[in-house]
Amino acid sequence: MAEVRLNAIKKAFGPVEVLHGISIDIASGEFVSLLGSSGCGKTTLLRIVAGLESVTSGSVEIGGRDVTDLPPEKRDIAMMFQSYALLPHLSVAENVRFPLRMRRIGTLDEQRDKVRDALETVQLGHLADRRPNQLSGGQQQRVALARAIVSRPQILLLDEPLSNLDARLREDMQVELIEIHKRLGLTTLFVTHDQEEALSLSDRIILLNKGKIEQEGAPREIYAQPATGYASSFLGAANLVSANITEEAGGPVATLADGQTLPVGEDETRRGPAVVALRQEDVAIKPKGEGVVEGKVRTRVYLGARNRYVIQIGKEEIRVLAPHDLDFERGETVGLAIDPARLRVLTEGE
Amino acid sequence: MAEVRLNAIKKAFGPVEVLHGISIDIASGEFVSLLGSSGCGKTTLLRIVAGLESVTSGSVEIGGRDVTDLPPEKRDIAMMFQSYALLPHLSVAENVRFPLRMRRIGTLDEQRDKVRDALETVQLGHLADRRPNQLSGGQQQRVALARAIVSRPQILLLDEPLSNLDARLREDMQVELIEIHKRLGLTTLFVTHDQEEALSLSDRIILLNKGKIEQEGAPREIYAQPATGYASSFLGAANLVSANITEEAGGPVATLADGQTLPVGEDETRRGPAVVALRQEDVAIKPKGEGVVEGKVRTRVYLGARNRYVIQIGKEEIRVLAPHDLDFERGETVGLAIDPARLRVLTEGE
Amino acid sequence: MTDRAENSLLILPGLLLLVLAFFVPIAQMLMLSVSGENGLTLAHFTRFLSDPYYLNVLWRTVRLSAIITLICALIGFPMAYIMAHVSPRLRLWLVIMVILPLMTSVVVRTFGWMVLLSRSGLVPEVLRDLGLVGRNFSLMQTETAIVIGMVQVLLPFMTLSILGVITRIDSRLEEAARTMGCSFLQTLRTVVLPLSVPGIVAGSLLVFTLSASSFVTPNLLGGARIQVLAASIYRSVTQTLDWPFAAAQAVILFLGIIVLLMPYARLSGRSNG
Amino acid sequence: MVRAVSTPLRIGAVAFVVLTGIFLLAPLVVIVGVSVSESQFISFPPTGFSLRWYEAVLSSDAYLNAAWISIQVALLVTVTSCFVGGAAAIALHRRKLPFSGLLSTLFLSPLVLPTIIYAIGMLMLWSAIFGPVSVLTLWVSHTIITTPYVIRTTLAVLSESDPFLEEAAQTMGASRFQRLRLVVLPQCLPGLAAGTFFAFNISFDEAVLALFLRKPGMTTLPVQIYGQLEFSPDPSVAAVSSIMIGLTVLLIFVIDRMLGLHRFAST
Amino acid sequence: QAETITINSFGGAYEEAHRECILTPFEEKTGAEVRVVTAYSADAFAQLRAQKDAPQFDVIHFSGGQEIVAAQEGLLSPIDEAKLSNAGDVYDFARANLAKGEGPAYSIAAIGLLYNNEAADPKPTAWKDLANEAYADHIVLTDISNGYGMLGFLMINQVNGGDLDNIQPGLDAVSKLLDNGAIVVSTSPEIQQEFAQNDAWIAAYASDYAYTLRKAGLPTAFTQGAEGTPASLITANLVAGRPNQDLALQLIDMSISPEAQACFAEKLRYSPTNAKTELAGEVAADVAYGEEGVKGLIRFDPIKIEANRSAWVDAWNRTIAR
Ligand SMILES: Nc1ncnc2c1ncn2[C@@H]1O[C@H](COP(=O)(O)OP(=O)(O)OP(=O)(O)O)[C@@H](O)[C@H]1O
Ligand SMILES: Nc1ncnc2c1ncn2[C@@H]1O[C@H](COP(=O)(O)OP(=O)(O)OP(=O)(O)O)[C@@H](O)[C@H]1O
Ligand SMILES: [Mg+2]
Ligand SMILES: [Mg+2]
Repeated sequence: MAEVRLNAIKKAFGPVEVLHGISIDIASGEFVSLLGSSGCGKTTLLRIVAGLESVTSGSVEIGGRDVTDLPPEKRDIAMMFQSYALLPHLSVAENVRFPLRMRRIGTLDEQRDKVRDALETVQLGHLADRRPNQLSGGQQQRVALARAIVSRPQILLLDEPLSNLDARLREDMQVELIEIHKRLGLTTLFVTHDQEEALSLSDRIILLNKGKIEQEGAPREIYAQPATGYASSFLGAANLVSANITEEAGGPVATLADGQTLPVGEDETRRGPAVVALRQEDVAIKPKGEGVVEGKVRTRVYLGARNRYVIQIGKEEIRVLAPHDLDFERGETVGLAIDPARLRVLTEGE
Repeated sequence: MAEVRLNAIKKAFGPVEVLHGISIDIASGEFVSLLGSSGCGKTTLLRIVAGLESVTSGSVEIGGRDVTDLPPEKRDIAMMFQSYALLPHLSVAENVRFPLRMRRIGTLDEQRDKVRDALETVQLGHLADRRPNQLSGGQQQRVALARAIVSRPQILLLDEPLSNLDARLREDMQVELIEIHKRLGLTTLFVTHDQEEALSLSDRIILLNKGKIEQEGAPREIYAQPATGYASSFLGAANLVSANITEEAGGPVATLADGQTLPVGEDETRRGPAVVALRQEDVAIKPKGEGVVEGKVRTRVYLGARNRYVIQIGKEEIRVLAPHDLDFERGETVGLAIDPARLRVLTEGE
Repeated sequence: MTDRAENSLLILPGLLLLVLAFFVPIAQMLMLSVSGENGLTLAHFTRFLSDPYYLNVLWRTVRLSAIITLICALIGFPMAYIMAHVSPRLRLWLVIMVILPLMTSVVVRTFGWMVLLSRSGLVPEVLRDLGLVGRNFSLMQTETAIVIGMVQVLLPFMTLSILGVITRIDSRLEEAARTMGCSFLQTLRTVVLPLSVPGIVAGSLLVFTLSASSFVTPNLLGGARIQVLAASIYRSVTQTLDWPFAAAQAVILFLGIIVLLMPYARLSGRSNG
Repeated sequence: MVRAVSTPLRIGAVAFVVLTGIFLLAPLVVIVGVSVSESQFISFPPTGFSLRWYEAVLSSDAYLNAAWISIQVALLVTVTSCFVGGAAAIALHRRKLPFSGLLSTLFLSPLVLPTIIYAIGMLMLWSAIFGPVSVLTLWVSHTIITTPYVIRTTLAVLSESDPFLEEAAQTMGASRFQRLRLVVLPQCLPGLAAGTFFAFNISFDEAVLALFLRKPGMTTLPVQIYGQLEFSPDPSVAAVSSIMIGLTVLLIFVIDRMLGLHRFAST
Repeated sequence: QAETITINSFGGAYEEAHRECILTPFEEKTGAEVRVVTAYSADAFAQLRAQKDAPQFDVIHFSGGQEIVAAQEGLLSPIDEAKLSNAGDVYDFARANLAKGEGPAYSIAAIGLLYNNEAADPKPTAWKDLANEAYADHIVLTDISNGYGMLGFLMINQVNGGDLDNIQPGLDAVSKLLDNGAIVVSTSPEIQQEFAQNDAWIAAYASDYAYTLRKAGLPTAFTQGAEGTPASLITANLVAGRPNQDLALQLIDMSISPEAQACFAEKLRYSPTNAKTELAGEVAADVAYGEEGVKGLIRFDPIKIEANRSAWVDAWNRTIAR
């Protein structure tokens, strides 16, 4: 397949600079997720790879060749648009067949088979003859997905392909995507706002923040070691608590605003005022007296498999995800156990 | 505010019947989520409440009054469309002001304030003067959300309002929604495909399946006691395993296809071939030898806070969500602990 | 091929045709407007521009064109909206109804109007029977007659231009407006109308230019006593054989209309972009 | 939508359509009425009933030849202006060319000048360069005056199209030509259809250019009618017009039956 | 292949008569083919002028005095009288300027008063009668952009005391007629329309048209005004720069032959210009026939008309403008 290399890409819409110099190397056959908050430039980046958007500066290489000025149809890509862009005058099947027709892939019969397969993959075989405007939102999204994967391009660009699907379907589609990816080794660039999806599917995650790369790395790496406040609050939805790090007898200790202290990992070298990132699922709620700090339950939100507690410590609130079999009441004082190794200290202001 | 009552609503698009007689009562101020797989009729139902779609049969009442024939603008509703439906010729601020202008709410200055507030709520204050086509997908979605909540209608209809937002923003928006709902007591009908969202926000959940109500009830109720295979596989993404229920010494027991048995809750009365629903998060993975049944790890998917294991028992595969601190390798044989109380037996074919 | 090349290629046939088969012959004709017995002269222009009679003709032309355009828009917009929202079969019949006037030769059609509007015609007779007008009332040879006759022919240009655009408007936008408290009419005004602007502009440009440059209908319905510029040009060419003056009038008409229409062409441009 | 339009408005709309219909069709009724009149001259209400004028028209070589020529020219013109105008409109719509604003106004200019000026200019130039006029002269000049219609109506429709569609097709490997044919063209259709109809009609009904740019044996129907009216106005001109009205309706009806035009009209 | 010759004719019944009286006999006689373009004088003149580099007409017919301008501009060829066998029989005034390029007149439209002989009471006999209040809003005036209209107006001018150097009396008279409810039309079909539909009683127009209306079943009659009858000459002109002028001359000669003119008069009630033309009594009554009849015709100086046309049209327009 083909590797993709972006060199110092900048992009401005009129006076608004949206991408501030982005460089990415994607190996051939790699599955890369683009993660980042709404409006950070993910779609724009994808469109630049596709050749739909010109760059203000920088260059794009595909398969070792500079394609910055190559039009999209000459790049062997398929892109799924965030707004689907289904052709309204064509039926579902014709929409899906479109890339095959354009790229002259296979005979008519083969094309029909491929279209049928792709529609089966997204579980829409029965709606092949409908027009796009006769479909529900999720159905339209799946047609767009089928259209993107049907032609098996070297490079697959997916812009939030599963956002309108329910969990079950979503999981099915994820499995299909991974399978297709594995079987064909497509280089895939995947935009999602769902961190679990990004973590489970990707070889590598690139975290964008306001048009810059905030952090990149393998899922485990980026999840375990978020480099900045943005990264940690984005992955695993961490709580950010201000604290003062001091050296105590047993090692470094973080003193919270209300005076409570909690031990910090041995190898933490930073001292002084800092921000401590505590991931929601890394804090365990214990009965009062156990744990390293104490807090008061402010609200409990039922999430089915787990509960989310909002716990007040001094003036700050932190959110904690706890298994559903633990049951603490509103107003109760509880202890919080925190594994020092999972707590991350970030210099303030990061 | 106002209660909403749907009486035996049927709806067909030409020959395709989409809703097969739906009756729902929504109390004034209630927050009801509509859940269901893609294409099951959620949007259609919302549109019928809004008055955008005529019914084939049945009637709609709002606040005790039959409104089946009342046009949308005479119903005090606000609806957020799945496709946003932002007016392309108006700026973001004008889009949000639109319902205020139309319903003549407040003076111009008050309207401006409300628009600013609503845009702040969705964190888009800085983009007030842009046109919709200059926004990213998630930004557009938030504008649509702001436009829906700005006029504080009696009835709020939201069609997957948060699907294009990242987890962090999504949580923020959920908090805002709940606050607005609580403060103003708006009757809210909320379509989502995210079960955690539904469970955490709603007073009641209505589960649709192919145009019929599959089950309805409070979040805990519906989560804890899914009535059918569809319901249990939808909420908490349960595994459905065929088994044979027999009466043994210690109480009823389910015999799986490969001969392993696992105890079933005491009060289970069904006997014979059945389907057992096992929720992914209700199965605990233990080292080999512990637990009630054994299986082999086929794949492990990294999800950050937790891992998803696919475990093979005989010929069937089940998926299990386990905390990230447990670590089992592919191919390893593990034991599975299942609380009989959390296991549900469904008659086959349900 | 680049985008630029593609677009150039697309526009090239049209542009070539326009330049070679329109601007060149026209230029040759319009050059006459500055030709005098001894070289270049602006005499023909001063003759026109310093004469209240001709200025009045010009003003009437512009005024009538504007009125005709406005009326066409007032009828055409609702008509197009209705057409876009009825069943396809009914729409077909409505389209036929709107375009039929175009299918009759302009002279013959105008005779139809003359029959209806003249002193003993149907319309004045009815009005007379109703006691609304006097014995000698006739609609013929009035500006009203011109407006009536022109609106009938030009309506399809407006209606079909708008129809094309209205059928493209995403119906969910209208629905969204309704859920936000817009009544049907408000939706028309605040959503459909602004979004139809490109169609209205297109239609208006056609209607305005056509009414400003047509002479048969104004001549027959308005009569010799109500002159419009196009008829005056026609007369200069064929009757008084004063081609330079005809050319000067044409230049004035051309420039006047282009200047008037420039902002509108821009308007459609902006919503195109 | 539920009662999208209230009953009084509906009634209003029906009344509006009916009144507009009366307004549009009244003169045509007069014409049809005149055409079956027995009398020698054009008068209304018709005196007596006879089909002699239809007979006269249908057995007159002059009318039939003229009609045939008009149809040929109009078809040629329609096809050319449809291609030329449609292509130009697409290019103008994309706004990637320098001066596209100015250009789109300039493309209107053939409508602005009274055709007689153009007719004379064209005749002068043509005789100076090519000598005698021919069908080609009429073809070219009719194309000039009909192309603006196609451009305008197509531009208007394109302005409402989804800009992502062409891009999507591009990522699917559609070449420039395929994009034009498979994505842009279907989007243009309603506008192009209207423009094409206008083009046919304008060419078919155009009298001034046809009057000046003609030679023996090349008389179009409008010129023929014009001539008939000027020297011996009789109801035959009304009969011709009535035949044209009837043929239009019939043609649309037949095409609709065969191709389902009404479905087409809904795109 | 037969030689061809291209001419213009005026369409409708005129063209039919033209073909029957002149063209068909001509074709039979010479074996040439005549190709006709239907074009009125004004249009034909414009075409001739624009096509000056490659004229398509061999013979061009004018009824509104265009031959004077055309001859001045060199668009027409001078005619050698010797080459026209019938020239000698044609009244002098109809062949005065052959050498300048103006072709011979082959028929004359007499301008007089057309009236509805059922409604008009009393029947008009003189131009002065137009001022009769009894006709008031039943009078149709013809715009002077129309050739017949111009002659009619000049006649009104003359009976009101004006002449070609002073048309003000005419304008004043017209203005008064208009105030009384007269209407102005500019084409012949409109006159028919007015008579057929709109209760028009009197119009100043040509004799041939009265005949056309009568044939169409309208109760119209024609009278030559007592003060005189302006004549509109219909000329057949030889176009310059065409190859087969000899053939063209033969056609022109044919046009001024007595047979052709008799035929024309018979069919359309045009007055002949050939002194040898023989007409039946009934036809003769409708036209200006014979030396005597022709003497009653008034011929306004065409040179002067051409010189002033522009200014007069301007003045006229201002007078009638509402
Ligand atoms: N115009 C139409 N003609 C035929 N079927 C239609 C039409 N519109 C919608 N449907 C069908 O109706 C069903 C319900 O559609 P609806 O939009 O209500 O689904 P939904 O529950 O909102 O799905 P999603 O979660 O994918 O948005 C779908 O199966 C869809 O295919
Ligand atoms: N035409 C434009 N003019 C100005 N700014 C624009 C334009 N198009 C996009 N932007 C801005 O560029 C930024 C990046 O947009 P982009 O669509 O790439 O975001 P995204 O990361 O895909 O967001 P989302 O997750 O919400 O889809 C956004 O802040 C958006 O407001
Ligand atoms: Mg995006
Ligand atoms: Mg939906």
